[in-house]
Amino acid sequence: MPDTEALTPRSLDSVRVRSVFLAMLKARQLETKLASLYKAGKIVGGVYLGKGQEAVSGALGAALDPNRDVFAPLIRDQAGRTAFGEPLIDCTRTYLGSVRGPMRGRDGNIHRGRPRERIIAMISHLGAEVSVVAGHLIASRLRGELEGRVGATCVGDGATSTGAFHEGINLAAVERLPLVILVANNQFAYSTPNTRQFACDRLMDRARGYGVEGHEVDGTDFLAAVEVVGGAVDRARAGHGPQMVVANLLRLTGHGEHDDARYIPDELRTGPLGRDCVAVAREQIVAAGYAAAAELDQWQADIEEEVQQAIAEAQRDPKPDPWKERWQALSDERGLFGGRSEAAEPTEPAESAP
Amino acid sequence: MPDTEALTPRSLDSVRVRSVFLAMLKARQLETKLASLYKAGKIVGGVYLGKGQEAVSGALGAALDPNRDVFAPLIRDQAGRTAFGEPLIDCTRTYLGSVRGPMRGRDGNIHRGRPRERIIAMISHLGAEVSVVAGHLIASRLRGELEGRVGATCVGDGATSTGAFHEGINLAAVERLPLVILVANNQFAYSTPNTRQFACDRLMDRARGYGVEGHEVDGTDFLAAVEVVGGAVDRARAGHGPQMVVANLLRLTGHGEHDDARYIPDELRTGPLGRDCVAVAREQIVAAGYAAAAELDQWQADIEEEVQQAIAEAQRDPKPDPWKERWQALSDERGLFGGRSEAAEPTEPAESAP
Amino acid sequence: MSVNYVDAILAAQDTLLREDESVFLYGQDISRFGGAFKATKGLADAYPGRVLDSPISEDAMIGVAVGAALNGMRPIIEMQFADFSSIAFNQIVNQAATHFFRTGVEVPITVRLPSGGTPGSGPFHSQSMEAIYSHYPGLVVVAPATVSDAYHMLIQSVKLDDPVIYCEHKFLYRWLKASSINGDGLPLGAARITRPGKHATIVTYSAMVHEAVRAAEMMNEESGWDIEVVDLRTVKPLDMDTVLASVARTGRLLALGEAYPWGGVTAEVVARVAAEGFHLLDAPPRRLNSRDTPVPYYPDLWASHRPTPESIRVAMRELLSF
Amino acid sequence: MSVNYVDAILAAQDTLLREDESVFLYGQDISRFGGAFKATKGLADAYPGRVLDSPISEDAMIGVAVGAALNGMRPIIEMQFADFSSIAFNQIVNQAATHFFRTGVEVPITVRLPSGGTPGSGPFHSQSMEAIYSHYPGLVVVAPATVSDAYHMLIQSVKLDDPVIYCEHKFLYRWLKASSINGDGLPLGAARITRPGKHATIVTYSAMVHEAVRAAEMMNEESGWDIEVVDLRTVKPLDMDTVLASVARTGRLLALGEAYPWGGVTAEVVARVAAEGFHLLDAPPRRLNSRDTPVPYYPDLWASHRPTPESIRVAMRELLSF
Ligand SMILES: Cc1ncc(C[n+]2csc(CCOP(=O)(O)OP(=O)(O)O)c2C)c(N)n1
Ligand SMILES: Cc1ncc(C[n+]2csc(CCOP(=O)(O)OP(=O)(O)O)c2C)c(N)n1
Ligand SMILES: [Mg+2]
Ligand SMILES: [Mg+2]
Repeated sequence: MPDTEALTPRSLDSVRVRSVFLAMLKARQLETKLASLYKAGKIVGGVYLGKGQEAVSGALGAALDPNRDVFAPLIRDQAGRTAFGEPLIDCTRTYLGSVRGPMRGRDGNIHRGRPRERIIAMISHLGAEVSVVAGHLIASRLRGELEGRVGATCVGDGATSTGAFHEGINLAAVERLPLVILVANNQFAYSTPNTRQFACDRLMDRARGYGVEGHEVDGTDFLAAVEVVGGAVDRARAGHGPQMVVANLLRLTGHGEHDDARYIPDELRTGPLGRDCVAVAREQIVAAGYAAAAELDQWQADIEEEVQQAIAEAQRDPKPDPWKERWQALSDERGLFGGRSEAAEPTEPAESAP
Repeated sequence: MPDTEALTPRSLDSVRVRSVFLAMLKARQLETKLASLYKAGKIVGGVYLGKGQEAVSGALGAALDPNRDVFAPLIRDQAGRTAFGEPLIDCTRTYLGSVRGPMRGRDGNIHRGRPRERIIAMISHLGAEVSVVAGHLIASRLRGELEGRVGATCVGDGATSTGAFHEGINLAAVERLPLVILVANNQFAYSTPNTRQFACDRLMDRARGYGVEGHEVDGTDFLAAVEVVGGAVDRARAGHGPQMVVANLLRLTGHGEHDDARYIPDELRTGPLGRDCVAVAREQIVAAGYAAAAELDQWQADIEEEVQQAIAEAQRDPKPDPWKERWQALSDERGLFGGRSEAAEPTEPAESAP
Repeated sequence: MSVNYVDAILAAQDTLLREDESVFLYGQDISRFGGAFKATKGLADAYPGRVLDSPISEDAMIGVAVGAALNGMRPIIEMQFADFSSIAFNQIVNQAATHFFRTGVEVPITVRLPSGGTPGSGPFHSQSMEAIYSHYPGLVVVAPATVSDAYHMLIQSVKLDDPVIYCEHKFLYRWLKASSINGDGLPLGAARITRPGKHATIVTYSAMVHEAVRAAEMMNEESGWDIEVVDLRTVKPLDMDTVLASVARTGRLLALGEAYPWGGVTAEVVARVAAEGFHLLDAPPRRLNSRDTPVPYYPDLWASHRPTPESIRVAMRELLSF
Repeated sequence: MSVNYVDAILAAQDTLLREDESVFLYGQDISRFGGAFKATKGLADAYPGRVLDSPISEDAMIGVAVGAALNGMRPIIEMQFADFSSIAFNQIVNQAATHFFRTGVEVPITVRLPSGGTPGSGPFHSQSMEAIYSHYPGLVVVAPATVSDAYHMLIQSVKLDDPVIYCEHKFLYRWLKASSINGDGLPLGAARITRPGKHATIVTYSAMVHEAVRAAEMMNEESGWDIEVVDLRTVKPLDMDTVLASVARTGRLLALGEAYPWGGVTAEVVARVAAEGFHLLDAPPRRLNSRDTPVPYYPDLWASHRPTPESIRVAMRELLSF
């Protein structure tokens, strides 16, 4: 099995290209606001952005089918989440602690999901979602429903050093699952550069060792990202087993917004990996005629509105009240005690995704 | 870095060849007796043999320098231990629970070592020793004593699926440590065949993904084993970073002596992997003139004696007495409580290795 | 015909697989081989494709279970030994246990832990990890002591919508036999009075129930003491009603367990009785656990590392003489 | 000039690196970056080659520490957050903790766990794991509550020949300041009476010492109660002499902790006082822990998930009214 299975070159579907870019714009806009809210002290804990990684993340989210695929986004996947269909307000509600958000103030920032709608709610421990997505797919297979479905998750360069990543991808390969793992190699794990994280020439070299197909892409090159990531999803869906996509790029902000990322050398920032994929995308889209510049400007304006509304609404939302909270980690305590405890879950129902 | 860096072909050193074979014979003989003792109910818990794996294991132990290298043998490394210098009686004492053994009855069978003499005492959890050996080497480097030293450990095909293995080898690669990892691919992990353990064509393909040099060898071919394993140790010692050696072979017995290994198909047993490396070695040695058949017969007789003595002595040894045991998991409780507890460790000192 | 403890576990899994299509089994060597202890023997043939061998990847095994549970299944994971669940610790306590609280979505997985010591099993094949998992919110932890409980509690565990850590005792696997599997209708979470008595209460669980009963019988024969033995069955959550009612009758408590002495079930039981039933106690409550060292290999050491009928009687005599 | 809690940790590591060549530091982002909390700031430059960045491999990080310790070193491992030590759980409890008992050879490693909650840190960056590690034989577990203890206990931990789990509280890092680092000569394993009193004893540790003192001061002002606060400092082994002496004076005990309620330090303290000091108690001993759920993200939820001066006062009033 070749590492660099050439993806059938094809002219990219215009709907796909546009939908990826739309998600990227929304993510960028939303995250810019989140950063401001953090600086203004309106968000506590931390804010983690995907700035610079929108192209590959969005390309993945857009290639998935929200009606049947399962997706475990990670730290820097606002674009992928949006493309997959997570409403923006899930993000703002989670950051701001609204009881109407999917996490109801119990968990925050990027630790959100809608498991019933097949968006896995990540835990912090890196690498841990790979096997969860594998299990989700195994369940579909056991029911005879796997055909045509795909699971996807994202990790960073740093997360490839975790045992969880290794166990998960190896297991997925053994089971030959339609799992796409997008490795966003942004050159750093927090402050730690690739040189202190792994010693192989290219992370893509791992693919052969797992017996999965591997693909490498310049994550700053929008059209390439859409093509390569989309192609990997197609191959997984077509039954070629797990796909590992390594995207080379740079995080264009700190690890979190508390971090000035001074450890990233200027040469990198000003080099090819430092290109802003959103700017590149805009140029490529206009140049290739997927959309006119004026249309994109209009998108930008519409998004501004949408983002503003997602923030305003989440800010107005009720926040959790410790006195009303059901302090209960088990769902089934009723069953367990034959009715001794009777509280129902949740107190204030989260709104469901459209 | 090429995966299959060709090892400089050389005529094998006769002293090395003979020492490997001697260790193999001792291991085979000792383990045969252990199996009998187990069947006779004289050993409780379990007996785990290296039958069929003696060539690669012995080749590794003999290539290491017991005066400076560190070795973490695993389940099936009686030959490697013996070649490295672990006295046979450490084995019998540990299996029989003698207080004079290095584990003093506190741990058993293959869970033994002499950490002060750089034989790591494995825990059961597979993969866990890789990083321990790495840490040992890092300590030598910190003191400026790493030059010329090597660390080595063994794992099975099954252990390559552990997160611990992955984290350990990756870290060793990042630190470019002189670590040799011998993967004895005996086709099964307990009853689980390779097909349910990994999906790559060859485990050796992992080496490139870690950025380490990889070598593959037919573990039933004695001379090849001595050459390839010895060559990997030489390359590690010479500063070429971690070396991963994958040896293909078959376990010629059960997982433990309780296991009849019926799950191993006859084709495998009677095929090339089913060859007995001890028989192959004998033929090769005689054919190449490293030793005459009569001399080897004499070795066999001498070993019989030595093994018998190691068993007899361990059987005569005092066994642990719960009433005399120091039930204390901390070494330093005295320091911690300013002298409140005063027991010294150990009650009955283990004899030290020659 | 008799049925032993491990047969009951096998039978429960058979029942579950037969009656519920969402049940499947995942673990090392559990398929054709039938598992290290034969607790899944024959199931791979009876339920093709639903009993899967995993790689040696405990962390991923629990990840798989969680993912499958989120997709409508009720997986049972066999750890080859409880001790190896240390590798899956993160997925159990952080992924599975927190999920319902965080998202409102249940994770109905059952993790079978072959627990406890046997002669010669040594430091890494003998551990009792119930205290570790009980500490974490979001897990139910059970530890059946009888053949029938082994059966019913496994079925109940799998039916529960929360993650359950099912601690099965290896020493009981073949040693403990019953003429048949009976039900007494007790739900998970309810303790049982295994041996009624009036002079003192031993609260315990799993294999130690049998050592406690043996000690109680001996003390009855030797000196007429009548000791009540309470089998907790579920260690998290604890059935304090039954425990307190027993202590109310006897006035004396020994909390007994095979796990390490610091913290754990005996500490929780004594602390809760002291707090909630202080006035019921006629004597200081006592605890008896294993020694505070790893579990030793050599059978004589092992046997006196854990509580024995003898050490239980010593503790009880001191308790009764107060 | 004042020195805060995290400065003290930095200073202790500086002292250790300066005075002992066998000390080195290993952890994620601890080298030039100085660590997520800046607890190693400047050390990489001051001690070239002795402060090493690790990959994101907690299991291997502890393996490295054990291997290095077996080869004569005294490594200090920084976990980025205590919560991530769940990945290293196996290496800590099975490799490091068992080694001395099994082989007679010491493993002098120190694992620094940035522990406890802060507003907005959520379920996976807030955990208190002292109960988990204390359960296992072979580990020493400490949890300093003061700036000076943070300094001295880290130095003592690294000097100890056994593996030490050093739980440092993130909330105290910059919030807790002292004018300078003082020593009171207390060894590891000894508790301290932080606030002498006569009506009741609060036994606690780490950040909760400060909440207990605050509650005690309030109760003194409000109604003249004089509450003694005992800071355990070391949670395994426990200094029961100091605890029992305090309970002997006051007759009343509240065990207080920020960790999850099932098992843990408060259970062990109450169980041991009930067993060893039953006659000293004038009222049922009480416990106050966090709620039995994961630690929530939203600051208001977080604040009432852990004990507060208010909830401590409620518990104390009930204790005193008995
Ligand atoms: C197991 C584990 N260890 C440590 C951390 C703390 N941590 C959070 S993000 C991060 C860096 C992640 O780097 P990478 O995987 O490259 O992703 P990136 O942040 O660059 O997108 C670290 C160390 C964690 N979340 N999980
Ligand atoms: C982490 C872990 N999980 C499970 C086990 C139980 N176990 C002991 S040996 C073994 C099979 C090992 O297979 P392999 O690594 O191929 O070595 P081999 O026995 O074939 O030499 C298993 C599953 C273990 N020791 N450690
Ligand atoms: Mg990164
Ligand atoms: Mg094998």
